[in-house]
Amino acid sequence: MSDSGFSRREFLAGAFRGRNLALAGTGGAVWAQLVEGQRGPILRRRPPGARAEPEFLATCTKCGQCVEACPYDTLELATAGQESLGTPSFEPRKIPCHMCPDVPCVAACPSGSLVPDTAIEDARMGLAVLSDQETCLAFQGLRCEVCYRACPLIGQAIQLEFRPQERTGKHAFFLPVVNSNACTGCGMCEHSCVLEEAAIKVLPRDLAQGKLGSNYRFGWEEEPTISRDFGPSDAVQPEAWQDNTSKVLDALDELEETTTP
Amino acid sequence: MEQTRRSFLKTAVAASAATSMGMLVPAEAQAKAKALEAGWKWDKSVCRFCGVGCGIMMATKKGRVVAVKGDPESPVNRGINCIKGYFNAKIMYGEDRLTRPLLRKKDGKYDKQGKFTPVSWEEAFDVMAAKFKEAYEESGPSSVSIFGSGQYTIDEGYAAAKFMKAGVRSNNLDPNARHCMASAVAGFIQTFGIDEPPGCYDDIEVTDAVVSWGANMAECHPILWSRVTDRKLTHKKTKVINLTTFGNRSGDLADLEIVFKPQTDLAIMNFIAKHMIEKDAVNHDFVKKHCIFATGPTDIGYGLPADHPREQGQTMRNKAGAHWAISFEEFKQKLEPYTVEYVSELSGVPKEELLELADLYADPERKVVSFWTMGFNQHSRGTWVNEQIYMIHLLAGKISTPGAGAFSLTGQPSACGTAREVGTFAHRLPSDMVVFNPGHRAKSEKLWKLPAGTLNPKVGTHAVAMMRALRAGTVRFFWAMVTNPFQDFANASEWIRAAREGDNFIVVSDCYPTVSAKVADLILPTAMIYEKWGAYGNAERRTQHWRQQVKAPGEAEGDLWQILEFAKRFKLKEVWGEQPIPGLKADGFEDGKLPDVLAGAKAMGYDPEQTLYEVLFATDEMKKVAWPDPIAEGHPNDMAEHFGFFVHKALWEEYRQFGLGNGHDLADFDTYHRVRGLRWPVVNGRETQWRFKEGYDPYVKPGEGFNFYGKALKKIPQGSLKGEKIDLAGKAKIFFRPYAEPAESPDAEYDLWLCTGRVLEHWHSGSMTKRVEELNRAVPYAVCFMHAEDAKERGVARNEEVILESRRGKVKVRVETQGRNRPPRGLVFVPWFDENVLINKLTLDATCPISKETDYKKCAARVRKI
Amino acid sequence: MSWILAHRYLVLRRLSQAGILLLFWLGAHMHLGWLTGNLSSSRVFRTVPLSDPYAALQVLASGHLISSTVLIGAAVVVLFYWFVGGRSFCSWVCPVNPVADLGRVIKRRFHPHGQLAVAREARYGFMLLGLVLSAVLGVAAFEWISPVSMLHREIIFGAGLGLLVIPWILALDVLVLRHGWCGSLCPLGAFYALIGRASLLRPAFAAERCDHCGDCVRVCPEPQVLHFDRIAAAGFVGGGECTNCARCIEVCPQEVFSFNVRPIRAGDEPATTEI
Amino acid sequence: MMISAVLVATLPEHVDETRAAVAAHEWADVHHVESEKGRIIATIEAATTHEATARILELRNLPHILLAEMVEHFVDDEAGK
Repeated sequence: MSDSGFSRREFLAGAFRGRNLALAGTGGAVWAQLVEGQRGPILRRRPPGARAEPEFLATCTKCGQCVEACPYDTLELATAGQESLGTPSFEPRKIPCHMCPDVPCVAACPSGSLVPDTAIEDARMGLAVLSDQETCLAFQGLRCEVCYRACPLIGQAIQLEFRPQERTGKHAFFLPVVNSNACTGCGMCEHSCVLEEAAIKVLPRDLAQGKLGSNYRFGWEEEPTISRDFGPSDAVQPEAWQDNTSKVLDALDELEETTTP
Repeated sequence: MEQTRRSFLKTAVAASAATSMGMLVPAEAQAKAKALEAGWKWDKSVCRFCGVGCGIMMATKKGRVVAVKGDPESPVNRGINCIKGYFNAKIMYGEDRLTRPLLRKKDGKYDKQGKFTPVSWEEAFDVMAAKFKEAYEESGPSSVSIFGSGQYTIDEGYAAAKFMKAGVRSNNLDPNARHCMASAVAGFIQTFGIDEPPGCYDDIEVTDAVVSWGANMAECHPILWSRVTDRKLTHKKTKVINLTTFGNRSGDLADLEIVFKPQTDLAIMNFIAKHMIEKDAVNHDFVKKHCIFATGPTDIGYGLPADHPREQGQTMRNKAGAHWAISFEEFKQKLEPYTVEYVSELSGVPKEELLELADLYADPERKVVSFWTMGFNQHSRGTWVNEQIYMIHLLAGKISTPGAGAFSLTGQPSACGTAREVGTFAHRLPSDMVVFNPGHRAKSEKLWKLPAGTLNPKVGTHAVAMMRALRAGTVRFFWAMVTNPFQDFANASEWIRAAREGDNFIVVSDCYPTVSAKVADLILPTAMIYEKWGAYGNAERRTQHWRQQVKAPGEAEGDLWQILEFAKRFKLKEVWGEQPIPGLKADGFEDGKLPDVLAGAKAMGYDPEQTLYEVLFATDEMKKVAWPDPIAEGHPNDMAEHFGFFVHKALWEEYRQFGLGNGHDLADFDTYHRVRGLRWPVVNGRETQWRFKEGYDPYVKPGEGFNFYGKALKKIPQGSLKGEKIDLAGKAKIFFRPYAEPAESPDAEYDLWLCTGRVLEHWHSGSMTKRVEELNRAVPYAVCFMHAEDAKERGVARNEEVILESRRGKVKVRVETQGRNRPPRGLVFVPWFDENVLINKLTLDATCPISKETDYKKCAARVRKI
Repeated sequence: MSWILAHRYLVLRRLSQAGILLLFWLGAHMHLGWLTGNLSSSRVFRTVPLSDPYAALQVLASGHLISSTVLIGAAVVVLFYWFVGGRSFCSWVCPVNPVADLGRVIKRRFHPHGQLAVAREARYGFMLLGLVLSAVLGVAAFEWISPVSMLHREIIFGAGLGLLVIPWILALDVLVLRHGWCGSLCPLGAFYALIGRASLLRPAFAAERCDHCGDCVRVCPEPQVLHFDRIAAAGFVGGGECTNCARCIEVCPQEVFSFNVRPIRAGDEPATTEI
Repeated sequence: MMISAVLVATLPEHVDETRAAVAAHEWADVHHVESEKGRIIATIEAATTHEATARILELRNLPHILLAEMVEHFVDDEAGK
């Protein structure tokens, strides 16, 4: 509409000229490669209220306002050389999330990548996992449990399990146990672990968490812990049996060798 | 087949045990062991921290501690540790270890307003002795003081006591155990006539119920709590009840957590006693044979200065400890008001919880152990509340018996061993003796080879009095050792000001720059536990010795070295002449004066020109205790090298003479280096698990059943203070003590209770544990635990920095509404380890008038939004 | 002094670039609330949202909903640049601009040879490609590799490896590509160029004073916008690629150029020229 | 089954009677005796550590015993099966 340096026709014609096509193709491929390389393994502990990783990655504008809002300097933007460049995350061993009640980082997020009005207790930044019992002092019978006492949701997110200590015959184990329903992944536990390398670590939830099959319920629980019903679609449909003789025969054939005397 | 295998195994295990005990040493096995720990030398030692007294094994290599492990042979901990124990190896290696004496100087000379300047020990002692003598010559022995510690090794505490009491004839020596155990001591002495618990840790493994009063054992006595936990897990009958003024981690295990309003423990215990009497759960046979009833005056004050408004009308301030015998009927009558309704309302504890608690004690089928620490001891009625717990146990006859007892836990590693047994208190001499008892003085003078009349009969300044005297200018020389008084004392700003602005000289011996070091005029760099030989006594009367493992860094020297070297600067003629003691009144003494004993000294062969070092510490007899000694097994001994004889052993052998035959019998020096500690009295080499009980205590004769043979305060008036004195040898006292208002309560202006205490991760004022990076990271700063509703009401959020203030001072602190402690509405809890949140600026210096122990658990404060 | 007068726009541009960076930096480190965030998204005085409109488009293209804050922020930015000239961003705000300018200085001095040339129009292709790739990859494709935001972030949130963008762009501009990153590749510049085609603030051109010395064309980073016939006819430098850098204003001895607001009344609008 | 080796200490003059007193328990065996130092190494059989601890406590309460402490502890999964 305005006085431009070139015409639309010229632009379109130019765009499809072979050389430009090749350029676009190569550029596009390199570009896509660069982006994919960025994505890397998802090993980052995201700020509170972060959406599911793919959505988070897509919507985060990398503006750093959450970083600026954090009073403890917990959050950092990924710099070059780290995966998912520019996105915020934190390393609990350096600075954990202090679980501010007003969650300033979420309030600062313009893009909604951190779901607005997330209550800090509902945040799921990751999941603490006691990953190494062989070095965990509590599992050796020492009275440590520093992670338990450091936990802002003590007694909920980390509980203690008492067990008699057979070796000494008069002491007890005080074993920290993480409850994934309550753990926010703030990383206070990982931060406070007194070992040289923490035995309890916050992992991204999708890596750390199991999922109960939809075909089973815990009989003693009134409210099922699984998210989805075991629907008919999960099972083999009756139609599948209508003409399955060949499958049965195939299965029998496979037993040929085993059953040869 | 199986039998063969079994006997083979037994032989093997026994052989291995014998090897490790040094009984049979097959060369092959020895070689293997050596290869395994190439260059490492393991030796038994003791954990530096709390009063539990866990054994550790320490490995050294090339003069450095390279590893620590829990001592698997220690009966206390069997190889495990808590997280502080785990870091014993690291506490010595902080970057800011003090390695040279530092003196405040201006223009090359000492100046109170000067800057800390490194000086030689020579110069440090020159200035120190000059300042000491300046005060001493002008105002006498009452103007100098040493503030010691329950973290002194036993020989350090003993040497300090001997230097002060026998040497410079001042009783102004008091340990920080005054802030920790004094109420327990007073409770023991008043009830049993002898200090320290009748039972031992082995009670835990055989009891049916553990009741914890004002003790957060889960954090503050972690290894013992581990034993309590095991008992509860493996003996289903076991009940655990946690009584506290705020929910804490000990509640995790408890069947019942009773949160009561501060100070109302006094009433709760009276209710229990009343309930037991009503249910006829009193063990009448036991009580009749072994107990009498007693009570004392009620208006005894709060240990505040006489002009304090709270002290007005408190007519019995000066006779707080006096008491008289009463009848059972009278006792019963005094308990009348403590009905469940009244106590429930007063304490805020539901009736059913009170009844459950009382029934536990009343159940004749149930053995009960009660544990307590600072919640009882740091209490403006600390002595009373200690006596009340014995009241309950004595009424039920549940005491001094395996699995049943009342057990006072100690905070510090040697509150028992050093402060109490050695007698580093202002009124004590070794082995439960006291300075105002002529017989005790005579015995001590004999053992110490002093001319008669040397020892000062006037009780010295207890801890709080020492600070007040510093403020008043009557104490002008103050030497703090192995403690951090200017962070520890309640109402801290007042004493910091007194130290910095008064005409006085403050010496602080420490290993790291602490708040107290900063306040001092002279800082002496001090060797730490594993850099010297020593011994600690834990809460169950277990005495444990260790060898020096490594050398102290730079010019740092142990406290014992410092005392002995300082003693070289005093000649007999300077201290054993006539000395003014304002206020002294005692039989055989001219009022206000200590006699000249130089003539007596001459008669004993002393020369007035001799130094206190020669007379007290390097006597001919002591010098005979030779170094090297086979017991050292190749371990260094800097003290012995320096002084030319085995100082520690010589002091130990002298010290233990005090206790022999006195119910405080200790074994000889070498024995302790062969065993994992022994619980005194050690008679014929055998330790004592349960005192006062026939079959366990060698002092109880067959047929007696029990004998509460403590000798102190066993002649008391009957009916009233003016009544006729009766002798109650062998008996324990069941005291009636009423409820009394706290010294300060929340009001409209300061609307919260402030309670202080500890966390598992840090020890004492944090001077050592804050230097361990891992522990510091785990708990980097103190927070103010408060109820979420209280925070909301004040418009503050979790993690928000607020001003916490009392009438005495304020600190900036972060609010925590979640986490390990759960205060009820109206109470805040702040741990005191953090020098940057110097919470003792807020606390009130009210004390138990009997024990003089400060109440750190209750004062009024408020939270202000910034 | 005279140098400053002669380069007054250059000085102002550098001040603007540095000032904006400084405000962001103060926001991030001193918690000064004038400008918080970065060029991708930010807030002015903690209230008015600003967002990179091209980034917002990419998010949309990637198939994700975008928050109203970002949409409003993007609209504010579009509106702003519609007024002050789309690529004003490039010469007054973008942190890559000083790097590109440095590249030009180096090139002028050393005349390196053997440069590849890519049509200046290629950037439009990349702009489209960015949107297509966003759709394909499911993330804002340019934002993941953008040297502009990377450099900006690194300066504000702590310098790391991202500062390597500077030598990379210098190397690209000086040794490889004739018109450099800004002149032929940057999709963000292309996007702003689209806005610029309709923007109001532009260098006005007084054809009657022009003596055709060609100084302006020599200093102009996008000389194609100075096509004499077209700007003479319009009375304005109308091309979207013009960055409002004002080099032409400063350099012209005849004072042919000056900033002015382009008339937008329907009748006054210069006819779109098709050449 | 567990086998614990226990160091029993007594005064030298009581070694013999202590030895007999320890050996009188069917779950205890005496293996080594150092008469001049009054030290005895015995083994204790027990099903659980708690039982072992209780038995040690029992030994400790015998007359003349100064010390009874576990120094080695062996858990045998094979025996007793």
